[in-house]
Amino acid sequence: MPEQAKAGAATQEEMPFAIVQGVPLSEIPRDLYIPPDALEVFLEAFAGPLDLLLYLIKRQNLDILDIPIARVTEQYMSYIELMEVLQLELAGEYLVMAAMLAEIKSRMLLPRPEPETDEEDPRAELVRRLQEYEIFKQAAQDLDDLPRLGRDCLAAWADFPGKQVNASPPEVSLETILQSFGEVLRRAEVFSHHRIEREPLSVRARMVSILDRIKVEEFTRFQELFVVEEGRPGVIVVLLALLELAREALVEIAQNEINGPIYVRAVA
Amino acid sequence: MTSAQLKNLVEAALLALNSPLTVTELLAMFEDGPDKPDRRAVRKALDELQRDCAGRGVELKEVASGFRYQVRTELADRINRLFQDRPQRYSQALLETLAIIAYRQPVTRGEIEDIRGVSLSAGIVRTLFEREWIKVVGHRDVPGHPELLATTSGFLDYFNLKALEELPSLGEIKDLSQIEPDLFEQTGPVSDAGGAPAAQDAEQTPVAFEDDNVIPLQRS
Amino acid sequence: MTSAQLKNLVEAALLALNSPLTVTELLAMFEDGPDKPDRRAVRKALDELQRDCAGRGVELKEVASGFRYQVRTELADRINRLFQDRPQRYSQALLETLAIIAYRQPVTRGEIEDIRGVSLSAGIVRTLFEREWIKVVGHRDVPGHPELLATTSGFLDYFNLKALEELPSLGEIKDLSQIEPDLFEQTGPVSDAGGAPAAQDAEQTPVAFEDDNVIPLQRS
Repeated sequence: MPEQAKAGAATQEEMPFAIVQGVPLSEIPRDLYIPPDALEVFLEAFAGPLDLLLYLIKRQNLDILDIPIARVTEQYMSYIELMEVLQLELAGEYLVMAAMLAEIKSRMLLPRPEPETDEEDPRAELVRRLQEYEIFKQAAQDLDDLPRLGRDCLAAWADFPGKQVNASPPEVSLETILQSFGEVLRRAEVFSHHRIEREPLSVRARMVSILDRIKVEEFTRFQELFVVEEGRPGVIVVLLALLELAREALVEIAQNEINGPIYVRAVA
Repeated sequence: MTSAQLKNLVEAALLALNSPLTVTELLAMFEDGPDKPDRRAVRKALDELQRDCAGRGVELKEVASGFRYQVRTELADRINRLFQDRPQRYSQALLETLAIIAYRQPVTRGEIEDIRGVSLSAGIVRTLFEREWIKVVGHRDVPGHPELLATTSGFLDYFNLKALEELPSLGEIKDLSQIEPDLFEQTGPVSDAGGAPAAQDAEQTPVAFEDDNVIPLQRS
Repeated sequence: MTSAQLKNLVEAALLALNSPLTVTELLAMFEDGPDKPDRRAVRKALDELQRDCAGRGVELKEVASGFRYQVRTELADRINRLFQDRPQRYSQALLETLAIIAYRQPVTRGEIEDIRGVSLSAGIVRTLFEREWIKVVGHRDVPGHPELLATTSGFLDYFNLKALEELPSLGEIKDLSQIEPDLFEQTGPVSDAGGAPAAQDAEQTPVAFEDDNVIPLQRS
């Protein structure tokens, strides 16, 4: 598209900014202004440095084939600085891209030999990657627009009262369950915020049995929840379970008068 | 909306949901307004659909909780053969979900998702309920009041346990995974950011995901 | 068995199983023998059933792993109102990854990362495996032997496709020889090579980045 390339700033406004459902948009929507506190969300909206770069280029209605490298680099750097000022955690890839842009920019500024030499434009690799990324970004969009099972096409099925075979569901061994959980644990360790701490299981089990017994509509007497026969450890476990349930706001514990009976009920 | 359109919509809704729907429930497809069909129109559509089933392999039946399409039982013998050669097993996702419920109970769906890092499919939870391995024991007092899931005594029975306390402690599980790393690598398609090992598993196990929960073995 | 009976049986089977069935699979309903219908008869029954759907709210569609009944997409919106949980949305990162695998398969994680310019998150790959949309089809013969990922027939089924060829066509990369000289050399008088160009651009283009592009620091 030679005209577009030559056009530069002068005719920039007439060129469509984007084609949305067949309608060319020549103006950037005004609502793109991002309030500062939304910046984090905004940055998360970018799928990576290529996505951000593509956004900077597109919003200026430029063709990928003629990137004004100095300007785009400057804008890109502004984002990076801003992220650093706001102390947002910045994926390393963004910095790698910053370095790449800076390098291209410096190479562009060097006095270049005559055009007939076949030295490649310093932007060539970046342009290739941007184009490739843009193609897949579009493909992802196309994929998202395809009719999808469970959203646009719903599988039709009928009840089958005569179904008999495989009445016995798959068999599972406890070992398999344990292995599965070991797998979850191993994976969870990769993400520190998914830490699963060791917790006495008996308290957890007792929490469930208490929830089974108490009701929302009526209070259950606190004492009834303890089984004296279980001895001291049993009583302590019940107490811990009750406290944990209260901490998780799953039960309500009430006492109407000092030294009066204590009641427990489930939180609705 | 013409009566033909209404009939189509009612048929499609009954077939898509696969749970009985009442006239009132069917009417939830429409916004209030002059275009909303009345109960009589829906009733009439149901009558016609019922008549359309004459001589077909499916029928539209009214049961206690509404209308549903079902396969005629006369055909059961032959159709059951289609289920026959499909030995099944549970998906890794289902097993992990069950394990998390067992060890972290009471726990919400959201918490399970947080731990697994993947959204929880409705099919998995449904299967666990159907097998009567899990139950709802309450609701967490946070927005949305999510259900708290816990294991049942049926779960303990199945795994031959007297009490939850008999489940190995987490520490023991970790030891287990260190002792027999090979075993663990075969349990499913687990991948993690840096790690190559997981990806390999996917190839070894034909972990299908049909119906989200149960896997026909022969189709991989 | 009459052709009407066969047709009824095929319809009932497709509705009973709720997963796509191929002609071969449908034939498993019959014992070998003279009464067993041939593929052509089943195919004909399917054709007729497909025609019977004309003007109805459901259709019989052929996807990658066989035939399935499904609600016409035009009706999905209304019927979705009857479902409690909203259909899931997928992140751009997941869709991009899936698109790269679909169009570039077989492809390694590293190649996906190269195209996207970011490292691939473990959660995305796990989700894709769990959904049964991707599988490992081999290893590239380079150091580390990275796995080669490809899409499954489950992926095609989910997106209502019969074959990969039905995917929307991919854009093309323009020839790099078309690359234009840098814009500042073209626009306006050549400025002194040094520090000025950026400022000059800002002046010329209506889209000054300070206004609506980047949030100026002092405003925050």
